[in-house]
Amino acid sequence: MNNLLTLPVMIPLGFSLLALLWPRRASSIGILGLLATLLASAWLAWRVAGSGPMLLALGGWEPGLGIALHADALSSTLLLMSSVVALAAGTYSTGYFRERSDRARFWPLWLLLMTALHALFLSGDLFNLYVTLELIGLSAVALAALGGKRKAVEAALRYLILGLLGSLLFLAGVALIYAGYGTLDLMQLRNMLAPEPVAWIALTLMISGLLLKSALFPLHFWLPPAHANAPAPVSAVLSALVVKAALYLLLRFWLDIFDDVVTTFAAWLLGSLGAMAVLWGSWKALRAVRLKLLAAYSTVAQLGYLFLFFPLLAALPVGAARDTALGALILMALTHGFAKSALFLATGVIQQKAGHDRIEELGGAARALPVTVFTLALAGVALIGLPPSGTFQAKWQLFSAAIATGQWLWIPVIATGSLLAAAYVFRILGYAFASAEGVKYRIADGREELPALILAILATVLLGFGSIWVWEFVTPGALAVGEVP
Amino acid sequence: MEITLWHLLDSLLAILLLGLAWSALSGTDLKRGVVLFMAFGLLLSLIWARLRAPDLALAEAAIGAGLSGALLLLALRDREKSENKAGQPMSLLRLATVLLMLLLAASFALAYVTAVTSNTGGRLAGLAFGNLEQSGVSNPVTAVLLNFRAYDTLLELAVLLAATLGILALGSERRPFRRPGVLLGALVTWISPLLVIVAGYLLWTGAHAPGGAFQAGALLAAAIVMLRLGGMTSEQLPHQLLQGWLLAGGIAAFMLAGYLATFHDLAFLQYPAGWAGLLILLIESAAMLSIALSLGLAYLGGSPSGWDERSSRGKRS
Amino acid sequence: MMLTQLIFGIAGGLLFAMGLRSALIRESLLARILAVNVSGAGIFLAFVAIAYRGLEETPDPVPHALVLTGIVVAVSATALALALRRRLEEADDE
Amino acid sequence: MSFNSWLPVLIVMSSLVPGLVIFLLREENHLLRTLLNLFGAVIKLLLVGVLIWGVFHAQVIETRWTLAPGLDLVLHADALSVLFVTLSTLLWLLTTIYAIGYLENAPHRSRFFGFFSLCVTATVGLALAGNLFTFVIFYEMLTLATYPLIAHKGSPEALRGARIYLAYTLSGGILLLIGTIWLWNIAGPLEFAQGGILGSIEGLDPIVLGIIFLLLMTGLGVKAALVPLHGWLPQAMVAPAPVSALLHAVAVVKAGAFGIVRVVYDVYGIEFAASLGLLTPLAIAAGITIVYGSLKALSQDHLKKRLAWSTVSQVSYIALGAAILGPLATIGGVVHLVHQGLMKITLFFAAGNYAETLGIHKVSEMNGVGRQMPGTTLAFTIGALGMIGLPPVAGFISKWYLGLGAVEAGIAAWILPILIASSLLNAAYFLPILYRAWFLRAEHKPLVAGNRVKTVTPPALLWPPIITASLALAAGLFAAAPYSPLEWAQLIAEREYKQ
Repeated sequence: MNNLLTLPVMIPLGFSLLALLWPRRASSIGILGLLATLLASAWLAWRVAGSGPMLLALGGWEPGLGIALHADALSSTLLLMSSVVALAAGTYSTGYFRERSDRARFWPLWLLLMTALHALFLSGDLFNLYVTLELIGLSAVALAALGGKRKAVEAALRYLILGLLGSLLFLAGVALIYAGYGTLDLMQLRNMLAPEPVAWIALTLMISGLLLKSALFPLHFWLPPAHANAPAPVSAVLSALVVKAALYLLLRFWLDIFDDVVTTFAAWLLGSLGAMAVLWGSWKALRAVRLKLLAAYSTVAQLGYLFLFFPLLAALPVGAARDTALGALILMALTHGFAKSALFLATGVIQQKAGHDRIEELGGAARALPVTVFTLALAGVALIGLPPSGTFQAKWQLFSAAIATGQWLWIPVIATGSLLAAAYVFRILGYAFASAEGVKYRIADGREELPALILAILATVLLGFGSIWVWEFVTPGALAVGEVP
Repeated sequence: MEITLWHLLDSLLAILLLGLAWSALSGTDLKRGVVLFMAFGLLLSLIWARLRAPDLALAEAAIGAGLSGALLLLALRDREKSENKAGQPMSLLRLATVLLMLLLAASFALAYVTAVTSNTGGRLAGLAFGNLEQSGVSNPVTAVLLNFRAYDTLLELAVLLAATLGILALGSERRPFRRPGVLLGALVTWISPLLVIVAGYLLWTGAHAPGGAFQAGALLAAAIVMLRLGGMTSEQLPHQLLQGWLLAGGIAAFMLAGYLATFHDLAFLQYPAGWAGLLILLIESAAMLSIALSLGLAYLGGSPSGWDERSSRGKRS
Repeated sequence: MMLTQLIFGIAGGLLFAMGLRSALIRESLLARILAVNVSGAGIFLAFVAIAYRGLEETPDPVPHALVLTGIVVAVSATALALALRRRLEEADDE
Repeated sequence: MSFNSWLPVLIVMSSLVPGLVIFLLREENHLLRTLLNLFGAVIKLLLVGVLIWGVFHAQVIETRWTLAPGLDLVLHADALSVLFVTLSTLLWLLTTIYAIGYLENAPHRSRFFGFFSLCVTATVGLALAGNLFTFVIFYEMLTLATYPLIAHKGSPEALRGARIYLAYTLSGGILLLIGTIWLWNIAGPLEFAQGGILGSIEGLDPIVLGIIFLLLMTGLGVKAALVPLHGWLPQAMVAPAPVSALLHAVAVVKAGAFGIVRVVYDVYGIEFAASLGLLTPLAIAAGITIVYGSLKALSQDHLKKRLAWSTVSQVSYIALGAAILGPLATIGGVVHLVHQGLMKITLFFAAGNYAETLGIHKVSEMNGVGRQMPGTTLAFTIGALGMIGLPPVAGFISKWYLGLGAVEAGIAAWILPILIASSLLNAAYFLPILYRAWFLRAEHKPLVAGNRVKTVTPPALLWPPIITASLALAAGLFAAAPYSPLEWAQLIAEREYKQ
């Protein structure tokens, strides 16, 4: 019996109830819950690495009638990442939210968001996925609106409405699938789906819903305001995890469930949109006035890179080369997750200590907040894709795949994107290193600065020198829903 | 297949529904839009009944039309700057959006028709009815909701909780209504207990007949709405700590029941043989209260007085 | 296959698209929230139409359950959206 | 794992670890920082000694760590890497001493020395790189570690210079990256091997190889300051003297030149590259750079600027050596890697001393400095003569072998004129300085020296240039001795031309 599969979902849910019931202990309950979640996720990943994908038929009903939970290399990897990021950002939040009542508001929602993300990563049922998407959407919106600043609330409301539209598009696809194939279970569908109108239209609806949620250019317009106005720890998770959740589903559908349905043309479409996202996002990030806005736009760009993989994966024959590219895609997603959350947390520190996050007025930051500026630099290295960082190995494979498949078109895009990234990262550092007298910074304490630093180190050192582990762990059974004994 | 009177009625209902929706959405007068939307909801619940979905008819009437309507009407009090602008783009663009809309609808319809015509089997119905005995209840919908797909329902309660917490986090409740006239006052005092009784009945009957936690919870929430209209202040709600427990109750019951099974070396949410009926009733009762309170607080529009003191009060409690 | 299924299914598709359009083009937030609800109702209608199996046979309960879940999710989202909107207007006054 | 498989890592770590620790030190923690610096430098020197011994006895000294499917991080010691590692380690020790003296109670010293150590770490890393992938990694790290050093002063022009440097090197880095990946894609793991690896691989399209060669050379040429990719070098002059010294002698410029040597000899293989007709363009580019750099140097009055332009010219001797087929030219180019380093670092140390002691920045102010600062000026003189190529200073050896190589390769017709012309130009821009320094008497001295009556150079600043100068002299005088740079260069050359 694989009830272990329920823990990464149910632990945060249970602790969110506890945090709701004991608001005065919310922070300690929350941290405890996230630690437990991390342990559970690690255990799950360990089991998957050891004995392959896992399956749990909830309620003991055969999948189809009941709902099944799946864990394979891809889902457990993302599970692990989200647990780590959530723990780090959560720890930071205890310093970010000074008011006890703010923490009491924050923690239950935060844990609900984790519940939602993990439920999505593990779910094996189309309609259940819709519910998890809605849970992600609502808890994320509620978190983004915390603090109740007008801009934040406005962004959150638009974010909510667009999120709902995305979910509805997804749900429409689900309805069509159920009408045509009479089941909602991914495992069964994967063997039933055929390239025919019903599947095409249903997939198109679901994919467009997910694209809206993963903010692929030109559907990105909602992301910068929402991510730039939310409280720092929330922005971190929005950028690092929430968009990744939609992307995860995209991958799962594209490469696994709907493998026979998708077309090369569609892959090229996604790739081109990704290319535009890289250029546009990087450019806007370079022009950004505020640090948080820069970070948000760089997310738009970084997501673009991930979509560049789709046409490449479509062109590569199934085999070692394709697995390598897939591993690179996942490695890039992981590195970006860690680096971007580190960037947002560091931004939060600067914003609170300097009282603003206007890039051109960061003078003296390097002297006042050396650790945080160092974190910015490390995260920046990972975002640019310079060694040592997981992104470097990932981009290497991206270039290589583009060359191998003769899709030269992407090479200048990646190169330009990287140079623009370098430009905006060193723009920050340039101002931060500039010596400015009379600038006042408040002292930051460890629980504010360290989480970001740790995340940045994970992105650069761990994933930079340990990148092979990602390939070894992920690629063999990356997409193995339904290949469970 | 022959065209029967039913089909004419169906087409009539469908056209009526579309008309209502269109006029609810296209007008710039929001009050009118909201009222039309409530009418739309009622018509929809009629259609649910026609399509032999009585559980949905109840839920739609209580939640879809009733509570959403109440919330929307209340929301009309908050003026929007953007409202006064006629929210329509210039005609050419407008035409384009209409065409796109039709294209979307057409492609959906195309897929739908092919799907329904090609797949005339019972889909999951057979499985569901086949396992109804083991499910512990005789109302198939309840069986799906609380047994076959209980996990959906669990997460759905989490969605409701997330929304409620979000609302509570946004600020304090709306100002309560001033005491109404005698007539409404009397009405409230008569109706709300009635709603409570009906809710209890719906919950109980949900096991074998249409009804269940959601409909019942919605009715309880309706009772709160009535009382609120009758000038109830949030002091008259249960104590804040009790509110917390009520909100958490539904999910908590679900999780406990779910893990209870795992001790018997069963799968999560797999009810031990013979316990299903009882467990489902317990879960539903807790869920009903959670739903009722959540929706009630949503109607209050914010955290009730004293909600935040929970976190800053001294060691006691 | 029966005509009723088609009638309501197609109507559902129309509602879905109609709501989507208004949600995207309307300025007023309240109108957009209404539109989202209408759009959702359209999909629910399609679901229930799928479940319908004629006057004699009891319909497929699974879509009914899904729609019931969907209705609750929809009302939660609506409530949150309205609360945000209210908060927004208050912030305006500030 | 045996000691030999740890040795390269240890050599890299010996500067990395102190660097990271130094970052954490508080500003006023002067003593501990100095100790860490020197400790790291000395340890590295000792380890390099072991390395030399090992390589001389043809042991396999290699560390390997897989990063991705088909991508290994390889640190490997061969004759060429040993030559460069030794040079950078030795000069790092001296530069560290010099910097400690130079930055007496200047702000941000922890930051400076931290990045300084990282800079050397990257240099040593790319010296020991066992394949092109590893080389690229450290090449990029070098860019990152140098940027803060150039920007160190935080003044607008410092930031500007750093920004320009970054723009050039990162763009070059991308081209290098693309070229490397492309080559990796068609030729598999690009492990450096004497005599090259591409020659033995069947079915490679010569056109593609040509394009890739162009990409690689552009990428490397930026750091090696090949005209027209040299634009950043004069801008980077704003950096503190020790940084300029390191930049010009070992770290950045030399890394580019070293990369060119690696690609030509150990990836393409000189004979194969020649057969593809890739060498002549490279030789032309190098030739142009040599002359152009010298010409620009002539017109500079700012001392460090003049030295910078002379670097542009001098470093291209290395590229030239790599571009001429034949062992003699190889020897000339490779040995110049060391000689130019020794001589140029001497010159920059001296320039720094003039600025520090007498506040002299311009050539026109240097009248009579010989009498005021005899030690420094003596060192400067040796370095300058070496640059011109006068025997017995090391520079002469390089130019001599390059000339012989040109004759051997039968392209003396246009190479020799270049060498002669540049030597004359070198003389033209160095001799006047020496003349002013020694034979003119310093007018308006008080103005220059400020109110300081007696001007002394602290030993930490005085001895490094003297040591490097004498090394440059020794390298020339005892060129035939065992373990001398020339010896190594010959060892390398005969290994490169095995087949």
